Amino acid sequence: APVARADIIDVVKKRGVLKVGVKADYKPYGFRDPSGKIVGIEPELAKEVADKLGVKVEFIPVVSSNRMQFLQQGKIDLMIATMTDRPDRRKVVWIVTPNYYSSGTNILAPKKFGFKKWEDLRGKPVCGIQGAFYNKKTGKEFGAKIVAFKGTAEVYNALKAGRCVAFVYDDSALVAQLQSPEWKDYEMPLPTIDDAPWGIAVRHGEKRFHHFMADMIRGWHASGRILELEKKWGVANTPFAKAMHAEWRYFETGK
Amino acid sequence: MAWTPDQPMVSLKDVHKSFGELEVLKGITFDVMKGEVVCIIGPSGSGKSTLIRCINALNDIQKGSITVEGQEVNDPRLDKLELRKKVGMVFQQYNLFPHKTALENVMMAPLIVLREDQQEVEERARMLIRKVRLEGKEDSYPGELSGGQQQRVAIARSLAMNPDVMLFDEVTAALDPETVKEVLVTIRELAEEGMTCILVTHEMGFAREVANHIYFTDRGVIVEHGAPATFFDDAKDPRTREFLSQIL
Amino acid sequence: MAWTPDQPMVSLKDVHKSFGELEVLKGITFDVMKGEVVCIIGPSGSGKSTLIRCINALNDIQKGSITVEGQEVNDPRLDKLELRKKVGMVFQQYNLFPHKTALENVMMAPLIVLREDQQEVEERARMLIRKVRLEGKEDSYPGELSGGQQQRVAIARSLAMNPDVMLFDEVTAALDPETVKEVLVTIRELAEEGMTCILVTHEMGFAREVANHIYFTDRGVIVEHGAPATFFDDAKDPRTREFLSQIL
Amino acid sequence: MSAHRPQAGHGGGSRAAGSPRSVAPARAGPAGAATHGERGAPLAVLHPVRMPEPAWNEGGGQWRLRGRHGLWLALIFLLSAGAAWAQAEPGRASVFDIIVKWTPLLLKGFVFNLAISVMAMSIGTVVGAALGLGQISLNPLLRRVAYLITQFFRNAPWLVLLFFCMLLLPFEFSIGGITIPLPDWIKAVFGLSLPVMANVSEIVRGAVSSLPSGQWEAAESLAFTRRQTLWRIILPQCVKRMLPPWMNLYAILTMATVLASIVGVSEVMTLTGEVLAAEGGRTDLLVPFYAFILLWFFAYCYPIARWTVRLERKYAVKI
Amino acid sequence: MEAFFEWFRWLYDETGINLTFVYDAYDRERMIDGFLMTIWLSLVCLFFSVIIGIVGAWLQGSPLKWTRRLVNGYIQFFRNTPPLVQLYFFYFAVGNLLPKVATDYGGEAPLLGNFAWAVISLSFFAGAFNVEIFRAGIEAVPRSTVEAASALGLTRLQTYRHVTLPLAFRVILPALNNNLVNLVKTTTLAYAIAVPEMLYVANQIWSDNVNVPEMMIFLLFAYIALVGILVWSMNRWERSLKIPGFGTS
Ligand SMILES: Nc1ncnc2c1ncn2[C@@H]1O[C@H](COP(=O)(O)OP(=O)(O)OP(=O)(O)O)[C@@H](O)[C@H]1O
Ligand SMILES: Nc1ncnc2c1ncn2[C@@H]1O[C@H](COP(=O)(O)OP(=O)(O)OP(=O)(O)O)[C@@H](O)[C@H]1O
Ligand SMILES: [Mg+2]
Ligand SMILES: [Mg+2]
Repeated sequence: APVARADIIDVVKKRGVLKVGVKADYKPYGFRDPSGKIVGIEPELAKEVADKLGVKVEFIPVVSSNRMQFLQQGKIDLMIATMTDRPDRRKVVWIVTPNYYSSGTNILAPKKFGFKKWEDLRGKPVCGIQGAFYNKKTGKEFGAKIVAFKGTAEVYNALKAGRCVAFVYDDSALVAQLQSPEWKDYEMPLPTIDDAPWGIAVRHGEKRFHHFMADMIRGWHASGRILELEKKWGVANTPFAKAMHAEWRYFETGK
Repeated sequence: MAWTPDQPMVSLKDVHKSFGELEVLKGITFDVMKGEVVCIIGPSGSGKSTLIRCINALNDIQKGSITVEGQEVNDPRLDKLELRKKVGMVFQQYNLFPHKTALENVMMAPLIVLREDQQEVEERARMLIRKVRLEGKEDSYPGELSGGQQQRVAIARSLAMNPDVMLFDEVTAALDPETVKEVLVTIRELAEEGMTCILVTHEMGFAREVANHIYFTDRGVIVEHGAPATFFDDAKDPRTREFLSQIL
Repeated sequence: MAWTPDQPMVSLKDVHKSFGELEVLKGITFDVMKGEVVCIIGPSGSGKSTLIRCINALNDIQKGSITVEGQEVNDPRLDKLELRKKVGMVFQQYNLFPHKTALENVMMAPLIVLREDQQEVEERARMLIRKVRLEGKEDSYPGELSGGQQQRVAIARSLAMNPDVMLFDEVTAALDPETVKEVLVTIRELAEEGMTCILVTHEMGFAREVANHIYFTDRGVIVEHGAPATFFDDAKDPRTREFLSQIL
Repeated sequence: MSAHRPQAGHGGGSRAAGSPRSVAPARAGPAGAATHGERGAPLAVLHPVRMPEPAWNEGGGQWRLRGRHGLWLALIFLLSAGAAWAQAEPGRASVFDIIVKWTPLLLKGFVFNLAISVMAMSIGTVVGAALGLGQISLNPLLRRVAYLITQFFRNAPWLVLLFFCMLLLPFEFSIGGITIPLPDWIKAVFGLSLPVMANVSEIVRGAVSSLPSGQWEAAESLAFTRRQTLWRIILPQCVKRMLPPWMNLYAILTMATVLASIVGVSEVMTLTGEVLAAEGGRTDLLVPFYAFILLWFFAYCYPIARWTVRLERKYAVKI
Repeated sequence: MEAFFEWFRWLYDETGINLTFVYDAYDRERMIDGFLMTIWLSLVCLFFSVIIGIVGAWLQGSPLKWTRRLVNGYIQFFRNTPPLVQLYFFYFAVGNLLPKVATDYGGEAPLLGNFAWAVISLSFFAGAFNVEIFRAGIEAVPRSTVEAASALGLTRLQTYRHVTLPLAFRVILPALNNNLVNLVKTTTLAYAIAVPEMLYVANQIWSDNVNVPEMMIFLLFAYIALVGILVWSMNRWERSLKIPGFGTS
């Protein structure tokens, strides 16, 4: 049974520090600069939360396999770590609605293969990132042989070397990658699937903080902060962000 | 029942000892008086080493009694440490402590076990090293000494505890004839000073030279015994005669 | 220049051998005729083992000549395998192959080196094992045999190659008197059958019993030699006399 | 009287002295002993070797260290960096520049690896030594328990143990009202010290049982108590024997600290992955970066290995 | 069978203990494949690492200076760098330098795949230790026994094959045993280059299902079982090679 504990907002304010779990290997959403600092879209969002609470922010780097544990344990107070909002995850942590971002799944593949539909991947080696949820779907439904590595650097290397025919990943990251001249012979040919929202998560039972975060997110959408950040970090504005901005601006201001 | 010097120093009565199924000693009885030198000879595997180790309680026995200065060795209540202060043992393989110099090897037991005074112990140790004619080797490590020299350090190490009885187990095996001679001289000097010695040996010449009394064991029993002269030249038992006839 | 039986079987002329700086053999000369049994005695480190190993080309020499059946051993063009088929060697530590049974030890060289027929080899091996009086031990591993038994297996193993000369290096050290006797009997039988034998030993009694001729070496030279009777009772050289006097 | 002592006595003496145990007396079985004339005889086979300790998670091999193997590695690094540089398209930062840019951060991570290794080694050694002494205790229950613990942690993969500590330990705990945080890297230290503990335990047990039993018997017959024998006779001799395998274990542990990357500790491998991501997944960077990391580990572990061999040689002569 | 699987689904619903790889057919298949992959990878690496050990020890006794140096360099490199980084280095660096071959799906891929590279680098890694072990074993065979063989006229190779190696093998079995156990434990690293062995599969499953503790416990027991089997069979082998009356106990 969950032990009754002090409200997290009080704890954070008393402590003076908000501990946020963010990615450190997911450019441009969360990554390191040469000084070792974690920067990117999500750290900026986290910073705003801390500012609003009037405390300092501390970034804890997380990876897919440990981010929910950290939150459960209380090692982090808040998680903004490119996590897709899925029902089974909602059993473990509280995911704040509205969602703050969204991304679909697509592949990066050499143009020469001319992939047209997901089924074209059947029986072929497809690179992925270890722990990504769409690996299972790509393997199970489309019959691809998933070859998953730890980080994107390894995957890009393997893809270029020809060790796999495609890289299945978040479309937003792939779009960014395709802008580099290094990838001019590659394309993102398939229809994006699983356009699934990303969720910011708080610990189970933190009602007040959950409400607080929901307000924050609504504010970001209404003010167009997300779109701004995308531009700042070199990402084309995503349809989700645009739609949310339109919706919430109307809701808040009636325009 | 206090022990008096006219009683046997070491006394064995009907000693039986088995290793699992194998009965190695099958009723050994003999007495050793103070100042006597006794040699035990016999074919390999006849239980000589086992016998000598029982006297020191390194092995326990199943039946019979062994007393040293009237004290029962096989008594479970016996303080083994007390016994071992009275009985010194020298092993065939020397078993010196390789991380200590010759002098330290000799000093160690009196210092640690008897907690005697450092100065006194060192004095006595140097005296003992002179006694076994190893002057100048005090600071050598065992690895730097020849076999005969190591053997003599081992003897000095046992003597440092001022034992009443010394046990020697094939101390001259693996030594060449000249080194055997050196060790022999050392043991003979001990005997002359009145030390009680029990020796196991394969060297008949050695036994003849040094012993007051010789016991011949075979398959766990004493087959024959006697003073060296009668034993070597006038053995009665056919097994003993056969054994002796083999000696070249 | 073919070798004839009236020439020496083994002949050493002014043999010099050094290990680096250390000159171990300083001009050794002697001949051994077919069927002769020769013993080499002397203090430890005097170069006996080295000498015998040179005859088998296990060590090379720096100067002088060694011939076996008229063939120069120290010739770099010599086929060592051919030489070793003619010369058998038995080591002090037996050096049996512990992972093979007694019979397999004896059969190994003929099978692998001479590639003889399995059946024939086995027959001869069993015959040899009988010859060294080890019937019934064919399937025992060396670890299950006593020292004397192991030593006899080692002798049989060498004999299996039908050598013309047998070299024995301190084969009785570390054996007890009875076992020494057994090995002695075996060697004596070999000698009676006309085998040429060269033995290194520490056991004077053994040398006296078995040898036709005895050489005493000290510090790399032959100090004295002669037939056993004259050698033991009438040695001229003071060093020899002193060495013999140490024997108990 | 014994005028010829040194000359003649030497050969036989030093032979026996040099390897007092080289010929282990093998005892014949009961059947052999019963018959007259049959007996165990010394078997001149197989020296008691000091094994290059079994594996990469314990023990010290004694290889001959010659040449400058490190130079080869540096060469590999330079070549790979050079090749990557040659391939690089104009207008992009050169590989060297990128590596230089990130070196301070990576070095911080590497120092972190070393810190983890030192702490895990300290904890593992202290607990492992106690466990090892438990394994040679006279109390059968204690011996059994110590043995089981040792075997369990020796046979479980390091990575799995690491994960276990990450999951089972809380992120903070309180003693008497004071809350002590337990950051990830501390958990990694605990996770790594478990296998270290098991291996140290084995090193202790192995060293003690590698001493000839004659040492115990000699001390016993001089009336030493068991405690005195252990602390004054046995352990002093063992320390020298244990040092090389212990140092080897340390080198292995240092190399194992990269496993912490898998559980998300910000050590050098994790940082390398993050750096590569920050550089936008440039494929030509992978090889130079990993060669660079290899070089660092080599530079740290190789001197330890050399030193281990030197100690091993030194003590091999003494004992 | 189905009822058995369903029980685990029920277990999850009731207690939260989520052993998907029992009741979920897809996960089950993956897990079985991963288990078999671990075994296969271990066996192949065991084989090659022992071969490398034997050959390396033989080469180290070579009279040629450069052969010995090469072997030594090899040993030093593999002993003093982390195996995880080695794997990366081999797979991404050396692997991409190899010539490319056409694949059956129409592309071109480097000659050797991830499994092959896992085998190569893990075998060389464990092999570096095995060389040491074999050399010590060979040195343990006394020169006198080797001399006895040459006095009987055996050539160098015959002596190595019939005397030295069989004897050395018996001495080193405990050490070798230990090394091979470690090799099996180290195959977990192959996950880093996407060889679908047990840890890789477990990692996928716990990412998909958020059941890390269950998977970790399962992994622990699976490895202890595998290692147990290896230790057991090596011990049996050791016993069968035991020479009567020889050895310490
Ligand atoms: N610890 C033991 N366990 C089992 N059997 C043993 C043990 N110690 C000795 N034996 C057996 O007891 C018998 C007597 O051994 P012991 O060492 O006393 O003989 P020994 O007369 O000293 O022979 P040697 O002259 O060869 O030293 C032998 O058969 C031996 O195998
Ligand atoms: N391989 C070697 N390298 C260097 N010196 C050696 C070697 N073999 C023997 N010696 C030295 O050569 C001398 C003669 O040795 P050798 O073994 O021939 O003596 P030995 O007469 O057989 O003595 P023992 O009776 O002790 O067997 C000794 O001083 C020995 O130290
Ligand atoms: Mg004995
Ligand atoms: Mg010799």
